[in-house]
Amino acid sequence: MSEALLAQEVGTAPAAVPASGARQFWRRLRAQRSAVVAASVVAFLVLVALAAPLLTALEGQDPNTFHPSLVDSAAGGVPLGSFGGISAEHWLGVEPQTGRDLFARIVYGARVSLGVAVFATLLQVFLGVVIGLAAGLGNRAVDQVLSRITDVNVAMPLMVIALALLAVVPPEFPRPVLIALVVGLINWAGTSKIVRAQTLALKSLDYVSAARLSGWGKWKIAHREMLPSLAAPVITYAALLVPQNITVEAALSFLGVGIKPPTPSWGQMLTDADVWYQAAPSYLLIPAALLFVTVLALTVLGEGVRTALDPRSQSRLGGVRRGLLSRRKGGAQ
Amino acid sequence: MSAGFVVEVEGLSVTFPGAQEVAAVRDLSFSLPEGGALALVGESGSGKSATAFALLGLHRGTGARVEGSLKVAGVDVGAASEAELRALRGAKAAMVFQDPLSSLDPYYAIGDQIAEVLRVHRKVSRRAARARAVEVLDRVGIPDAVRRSRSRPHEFSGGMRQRALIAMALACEPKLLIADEPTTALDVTVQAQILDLLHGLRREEGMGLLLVTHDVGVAAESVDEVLVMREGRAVERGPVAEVLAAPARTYTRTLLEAVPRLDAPLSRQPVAAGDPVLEAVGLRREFRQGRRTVTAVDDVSLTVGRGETLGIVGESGSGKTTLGRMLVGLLEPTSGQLRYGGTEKTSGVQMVFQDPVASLNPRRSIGEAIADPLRAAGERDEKVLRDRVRELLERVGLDPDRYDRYPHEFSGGQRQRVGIARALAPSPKLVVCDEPVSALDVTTQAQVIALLGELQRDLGLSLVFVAHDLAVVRQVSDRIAVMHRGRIVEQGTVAEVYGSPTEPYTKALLAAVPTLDPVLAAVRRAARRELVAA
Amino acid sequence: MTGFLLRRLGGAVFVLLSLSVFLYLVFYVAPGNVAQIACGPRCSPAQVAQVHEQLRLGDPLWLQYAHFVQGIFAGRDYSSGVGVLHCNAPCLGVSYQSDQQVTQLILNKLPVTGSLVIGAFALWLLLGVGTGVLSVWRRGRPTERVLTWLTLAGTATPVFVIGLLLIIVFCSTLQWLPFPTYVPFGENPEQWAWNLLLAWVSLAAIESAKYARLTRSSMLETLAEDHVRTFRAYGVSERALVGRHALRGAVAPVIALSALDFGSMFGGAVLTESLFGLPGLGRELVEAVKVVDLPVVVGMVLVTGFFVVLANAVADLLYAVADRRVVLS
Amino acid sequence: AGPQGDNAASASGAGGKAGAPQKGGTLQILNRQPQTDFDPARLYTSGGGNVPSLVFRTLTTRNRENGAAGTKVVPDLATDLGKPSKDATVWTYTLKDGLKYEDGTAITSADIKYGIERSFAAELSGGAPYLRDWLIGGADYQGPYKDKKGLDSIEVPDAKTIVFHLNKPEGEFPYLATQTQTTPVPKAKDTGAKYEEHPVSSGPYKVVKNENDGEKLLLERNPHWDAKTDEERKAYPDKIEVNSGLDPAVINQRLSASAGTDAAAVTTDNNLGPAELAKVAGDKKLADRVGTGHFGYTNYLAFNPKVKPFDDPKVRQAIAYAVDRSSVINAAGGSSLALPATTNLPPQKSFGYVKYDHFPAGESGNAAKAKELLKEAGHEKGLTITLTHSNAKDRETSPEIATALQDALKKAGITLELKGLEENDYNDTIHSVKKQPGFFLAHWGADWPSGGPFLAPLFDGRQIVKDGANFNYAQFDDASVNKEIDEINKLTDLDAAAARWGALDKKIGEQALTVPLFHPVYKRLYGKDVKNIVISDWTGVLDVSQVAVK
Ligand SMILES: Nc1ncnc2c1ncn2[C@@H]1O[C@H](COP(=O)(O)OP(=O)(O)OP(=O)(O)O)[C@@H](O)[C@H]1O
Ligand SMILES: Nc1ncnc2c1ncn2[C@@H]1O[C@H](COP(=O)(O)OP(=O)(O)OP(=O)(O)O)[C@@H](O)[C@H]1O
Ligand SMILES: [Mg+2]
Ligand SMILES: [Mg+2]
Repeated sequence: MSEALLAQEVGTAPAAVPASGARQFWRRLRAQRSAVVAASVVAFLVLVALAAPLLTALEGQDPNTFHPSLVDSAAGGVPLGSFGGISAEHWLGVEPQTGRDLFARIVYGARVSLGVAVFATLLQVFLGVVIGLAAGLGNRAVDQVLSRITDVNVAMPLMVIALALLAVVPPEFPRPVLIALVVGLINWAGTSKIVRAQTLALKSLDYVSAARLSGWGKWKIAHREMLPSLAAPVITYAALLVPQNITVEAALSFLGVGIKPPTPSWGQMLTDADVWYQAAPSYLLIPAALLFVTVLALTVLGEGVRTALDPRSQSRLGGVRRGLLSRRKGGAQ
Repeated sequence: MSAGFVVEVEGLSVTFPGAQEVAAVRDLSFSLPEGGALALVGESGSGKSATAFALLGLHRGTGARVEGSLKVAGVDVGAASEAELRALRGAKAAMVFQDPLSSLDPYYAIGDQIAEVLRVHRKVSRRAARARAVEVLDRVGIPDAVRRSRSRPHEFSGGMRQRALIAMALACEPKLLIADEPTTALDVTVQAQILDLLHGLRREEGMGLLLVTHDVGVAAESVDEVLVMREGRAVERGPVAEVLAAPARTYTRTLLEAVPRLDAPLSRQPVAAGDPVLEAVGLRREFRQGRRTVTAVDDVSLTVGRGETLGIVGESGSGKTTLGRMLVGLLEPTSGQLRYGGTEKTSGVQMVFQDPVASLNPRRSIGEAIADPLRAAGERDEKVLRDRVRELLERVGLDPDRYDRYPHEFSGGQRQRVGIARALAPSPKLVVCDEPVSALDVTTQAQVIALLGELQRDLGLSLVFVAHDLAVVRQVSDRIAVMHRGRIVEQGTVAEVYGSPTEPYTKALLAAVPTLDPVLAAVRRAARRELVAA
Repeated sequence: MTGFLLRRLGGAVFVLLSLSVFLYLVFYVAPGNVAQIACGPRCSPAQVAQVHEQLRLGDPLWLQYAHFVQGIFAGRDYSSGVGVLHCNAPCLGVSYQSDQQVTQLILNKLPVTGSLVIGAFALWLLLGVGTGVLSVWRRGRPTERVLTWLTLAGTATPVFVIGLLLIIVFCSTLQWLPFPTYVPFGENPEQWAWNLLLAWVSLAAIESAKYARLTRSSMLETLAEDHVRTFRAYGVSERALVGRHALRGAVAPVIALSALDFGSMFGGAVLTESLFGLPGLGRELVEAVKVVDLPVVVGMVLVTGFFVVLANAVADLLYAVADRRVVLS
Repeated sequence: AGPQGDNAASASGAGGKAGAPQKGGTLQILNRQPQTDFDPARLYTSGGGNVPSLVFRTLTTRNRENGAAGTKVVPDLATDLGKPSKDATVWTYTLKDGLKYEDGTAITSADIKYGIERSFAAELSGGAPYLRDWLIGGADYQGPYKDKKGLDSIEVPDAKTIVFHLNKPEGEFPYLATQTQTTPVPKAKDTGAKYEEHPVSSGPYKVVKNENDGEKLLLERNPHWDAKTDEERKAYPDKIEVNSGLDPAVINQRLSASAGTDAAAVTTDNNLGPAELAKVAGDKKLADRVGTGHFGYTNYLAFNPKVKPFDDPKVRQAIAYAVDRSSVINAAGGSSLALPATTNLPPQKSFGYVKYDHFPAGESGNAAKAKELLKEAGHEKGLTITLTHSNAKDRETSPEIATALQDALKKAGITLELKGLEENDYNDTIHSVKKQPGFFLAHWGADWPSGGPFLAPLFDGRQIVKDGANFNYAQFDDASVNKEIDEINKLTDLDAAAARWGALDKKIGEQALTVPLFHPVYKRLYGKDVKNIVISDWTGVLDVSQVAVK
């Protein structure tokens, strides 16, 4: 039952999702200015992450070189100079204590943070979809077993399991991949609940019945008839998961099991920076602001995708904007 | 304009903005005298609802552009302030919506909902408002109104919900009642009851009635005047008897001709049934609902011969769909046997679904949908597939070049044709059509029925035709089975069942069918009252 | 109803057993010499062996697990040195590290975590749903935009950053609030609330955004539904539509999500608990994982898991009460 | 210890609010770690940490004075530092008169013997290994619960006398007698594992409340404690409240705000971090409330020469030359929180510190010299090695230090790969002879301020533990070094011993078995009403038995 409610969270009633070709989708997405801006920001961030070596080469710095001379050793290693040591060489200043270049660490950190969050999300979505579909399509026994497994998954405290698992796996295993794996493996229940509820709803739809009459097997039907309809709620939910996973990585860093130094990540930086809030505010503010922008962009984009996936949105979109205008004009009809 | 009118509309236009602007209503003018009754009729999409909404200013804030002058119960809707509009809505002009299922808030008791509306317009205590709610519920014929006013909508049947909505409309004693397709979602029997209720209310309370409907029969029963609309414009307007008896415009005539009638001459000769393609013996199906068990289909036995059409009629919830789905093997019977021309294996049967929107996957092209059964049968050659699908599309009267189009690019009737093409693709011996035309307007409905007849003749198909509309079933069937509460209560040839029904249930069904003749309608209404009284 | 409760109970037992088996397996392969940690860094091999034996770490995994299950139903005995101490059923074992009974440990920590979660929960529901309602009522206006930004800022900031900033501003700089320590409710309800306030606010700041968004979207969905149109057509004001009819539609999804969050917060508010000096379950749990204190970890995860399962069952019940159309299954 | 004025205090970085200390008030202690072990048998830290020493008196104790004077050992329950036999294998102590527990009963030497025996029980493990290693029969004794007979090597001829029989000469036994294991425990009151909930006090304060396994403690005056028998503990406050389990950043915020009861607050386990130091540096008022302490402690790079390429002294030397101590010190918190180290022994007189720098790397490393040595060792193309470190957030063996080293070694053509282990795994790995990596971050602190407990566990070949926790990471077994250790242990003249330890360290340093990195400096805030701050070089942290809040 709560599955159905979760499905409601991402706002889909399966029967009410008619007509939506890819072209329509793009048109509706483009019609929303906020979504376009958000998409550009996301694209920009991804680009920055991908071009990290290029950007740092442009700046002439790298993320791991220490500059002991740029910090005041006697004062705990606070960066010398104003605004955290911003200069022509160090565009965003340097890290306290080490004097490592902040800009370089930020752009490389984007790689890790976004990479981990996106990979973890993909894993969550993949597992959630497969398990949710299987539960929704399987017979009573399969559904029961999978639903209970989902409950177990929900009841697992992420931090505890992460701590335990991260200790078990040998340190040679690449940390970002491991974190993404752990987060992905422990946190798929939300997606699977949504998918299961959605699948159950879809299963009784006429077009699925029609496909059964045509002679296709269960999985073939799932693949052809259901997956496309599951995309809408799943994509919307995934947009919520990405920012959530970025903060999970930060929290793991806080507990000391995050990304391993010297690899920079935003979560790691935030963790290290929060005590520096008074002595070197820019050290905290820069990654915090970036994280905020990322989350904002992803949320707005997610909202945009959801709106664009909803065929009823066409009139609603036009409606809100024009409705506003007409109200200002004094409500003339 | 004189003061004797509740509605005066002059040059009304409603335009919906969007990628393509839709002019839903264009330059429409009409008026409704106090206590009068006017029907807006026309096919789907002709602008009836848009007009009705405009009367209460419901387009405001949605982006739709409304032009022209609108006066309702003395209020200039175009110029009125929000507060004035709110004072108009419900108090002076009330609206009854099409779908009683979704038009009430599922979370609150019916009585509270009515009381809430009342308290918006009148300064009365909560208790007084509740009392009034009970009063109006009683007025619209809800039995045991005191107790039922505490029920939530889901505890009401469709007909009762529609009555509750009408009760809400009555609460503030408005001058005008706008009913937007108040009966489309209901059975013939319930439909008749609601129409009778509206009729009675109008007479007794002296309200004006604006009835919006695509069913000319419904209009004939309930109003003094009709306004026929097409593509947002008025086509014809006049007293109901005149327009229906002697339509001045061709469009009106087409519309009338498409309405299936119980008294039309039978178009088909009963075919001699060949060997049975389907035999069902003692079918029974139960559903568990919590602790209760619902028997949806109970001990149904039937046979369908080659080339024959078996019509199944019955009111909503009588088990028609459940039976149909069992016949094609989509649903396991709880007990009973099914044989398909000698085998027990489901083979050579297909289904056409009731809802043309829900039966096609919005995300797959129609060509793909039709090709599915062929692919499943093992056909791999893309060219052969394409050719076969094109052939089928042509067969059902669709442009074969629209192979790669998506369902939303088709109208309801066209979609139903796609559904038929899909059912035909694997060359079935038997097709079960579950209310294939109930969602379509009369003109489209007539086309689809004609198509089915034609296909049956050409391909030697057997059909099971499920519907709640007796006139439609009569047109297409050789034999009729009447279902009631999961059982077949009467079975026989068309002539037997319609000519001399033996079961009282069948008789009640037949008496409830609306007629196009207002005079006859009055006679029937009286007859129905007697039936109820008896 | 009885059937529902029985089924839920069965489900809960399955979930909890699976969790404990899973933890036993993971910790079995976890590195770190439990006996050495328990004994101290400079214990001799002989002493470590003694401790090893005392903790019964030499037993095969299945036997250790069997003892654990036995403890839950029948209790267990263990040595305190001077004598034998009995750990009454339900006994979740005895901490390897501190010799404390896990059941007692949990009972000590539960009020703390409970105080944190319940207060934060109330606050984030209030904030989240309130913000959601406000942004729907003022939709399309600047208010909505400001609210959206504020709630997003909440989601985008890790809890340890928000928490520390709140402490610095309100306790250190302005000195409006005491530096948080845990004061039991029974001792001084007023101090209890003042001390927990910032922790509640930090959690609420982060959680409420989700609720604001969920409330908003459910309400918009409801507002687009036919029955709202009915009431609009009957002259009901926008405020009543939003506050009465649309909000009612948001209740169900909010309940469902609350259940998930409420339950998982019992073991998941690790960072908040450590930052605000709250000796709660989450913090203890993390400490226990770090020292491979399996009895404590299993016991606590079972308790937090129990709350998750319980919260979900309660949510389903509530939902059935809220929406009588629903049949419990 | 004699009285001391403010002048002496400020000289060694200690101090506190001006004015003579008065009795009364409540002292607040804000800590990170709860006092989970409050049982004298289970405590490790020398002198029983800080708070426990308010409750537990021991045979001897540390001199509660600022700086170097604080590294002296002085009598506590005993009348003197113990009378050694000629070869220092038998030590005899006599108890002072008038010693009582919190319930008024007299403290006897049998109670001290029982207290020591308890520490051998598996249920009460956790203490330091010396009693086990030094007392005759200690290695096999299983504690009084299993072995009712008791340990024969401790004799109590009468209620006031206790005699220890050692299996080898140990001139430093008076230091060992400072450990809480020599606290008297009345057998009748022993509740085994539960004793820590309410240990019986022999000191100036007794435990009134102990909540949540040592997280919240309330100590009040022990009326039966007689100040005349105790020259060390001042016991100014009437009550002491310990709040622990607090977040480190929050503790420092509280101490710097110093509002309300926090004005009378101190911390015994929470240092100022670099970020906080940066803030304090800009605030004169705050800076005045910082106590600075030096504890005998060294952070270093450890080699295991059994693992290639660290078997080659040239490689070890090259690394010693390449190390950039300034960036390591920055990573550790900057020059105010860490002093560069080139010796194993901490730079304190009591350890016998002798300055040496066998492989001078200068401030920021001598990459050229390192390259040269590598070339000689046959690694002219550079070298790739792995450094094992912990993932603890302690800025000691933590990733921050490792990355600083990584950056420095890069300049010398050494590619350093980092292998971070979770804390347990790390401890397990580096302390196991079988799993020990070739190159890792390590640290060592003195159990008492002398070279013995510092050098012996690390470099005494007989202390290599094959199947348990081993601290001789280099598995260094040199007959001459072993012999010298034995020789020094025989000395009962502690100053003479110190000089020999210093010389020994210098000699061992030549082997390049370690690369000393830094000695930590502890900076801690205290509340604005706190007076009489005493920080000895023995513990490096303010002594709670000395502070006053009135
Ligand atoms: N919100 C809207 N946005 C865009 N187009 C709309 C909207 N509502 C109605 N239309 C279009 O306006 C036209 C008239 O619609 P209207 O609902 O008035 O038809 P109708 O006559 O009531 O049909 P039906 O019998 O199907 O209810 C249709 O073409 C419809 O598609
Ligand atoms: N999946 C199901 N679970 C429980 N009850 C069901 C289910 N399907 C149908 N029913 C019940 O069985 C009865 C017959 O339903 P069915 O859909 O066959 O009626 P119908 O004659 O097709 O009605 P309509 O004209 O409204 O389509 C109804 O009371 C319905 O509530
Ligand atoms: Mg309409
Ligand atoms: Mg049906």
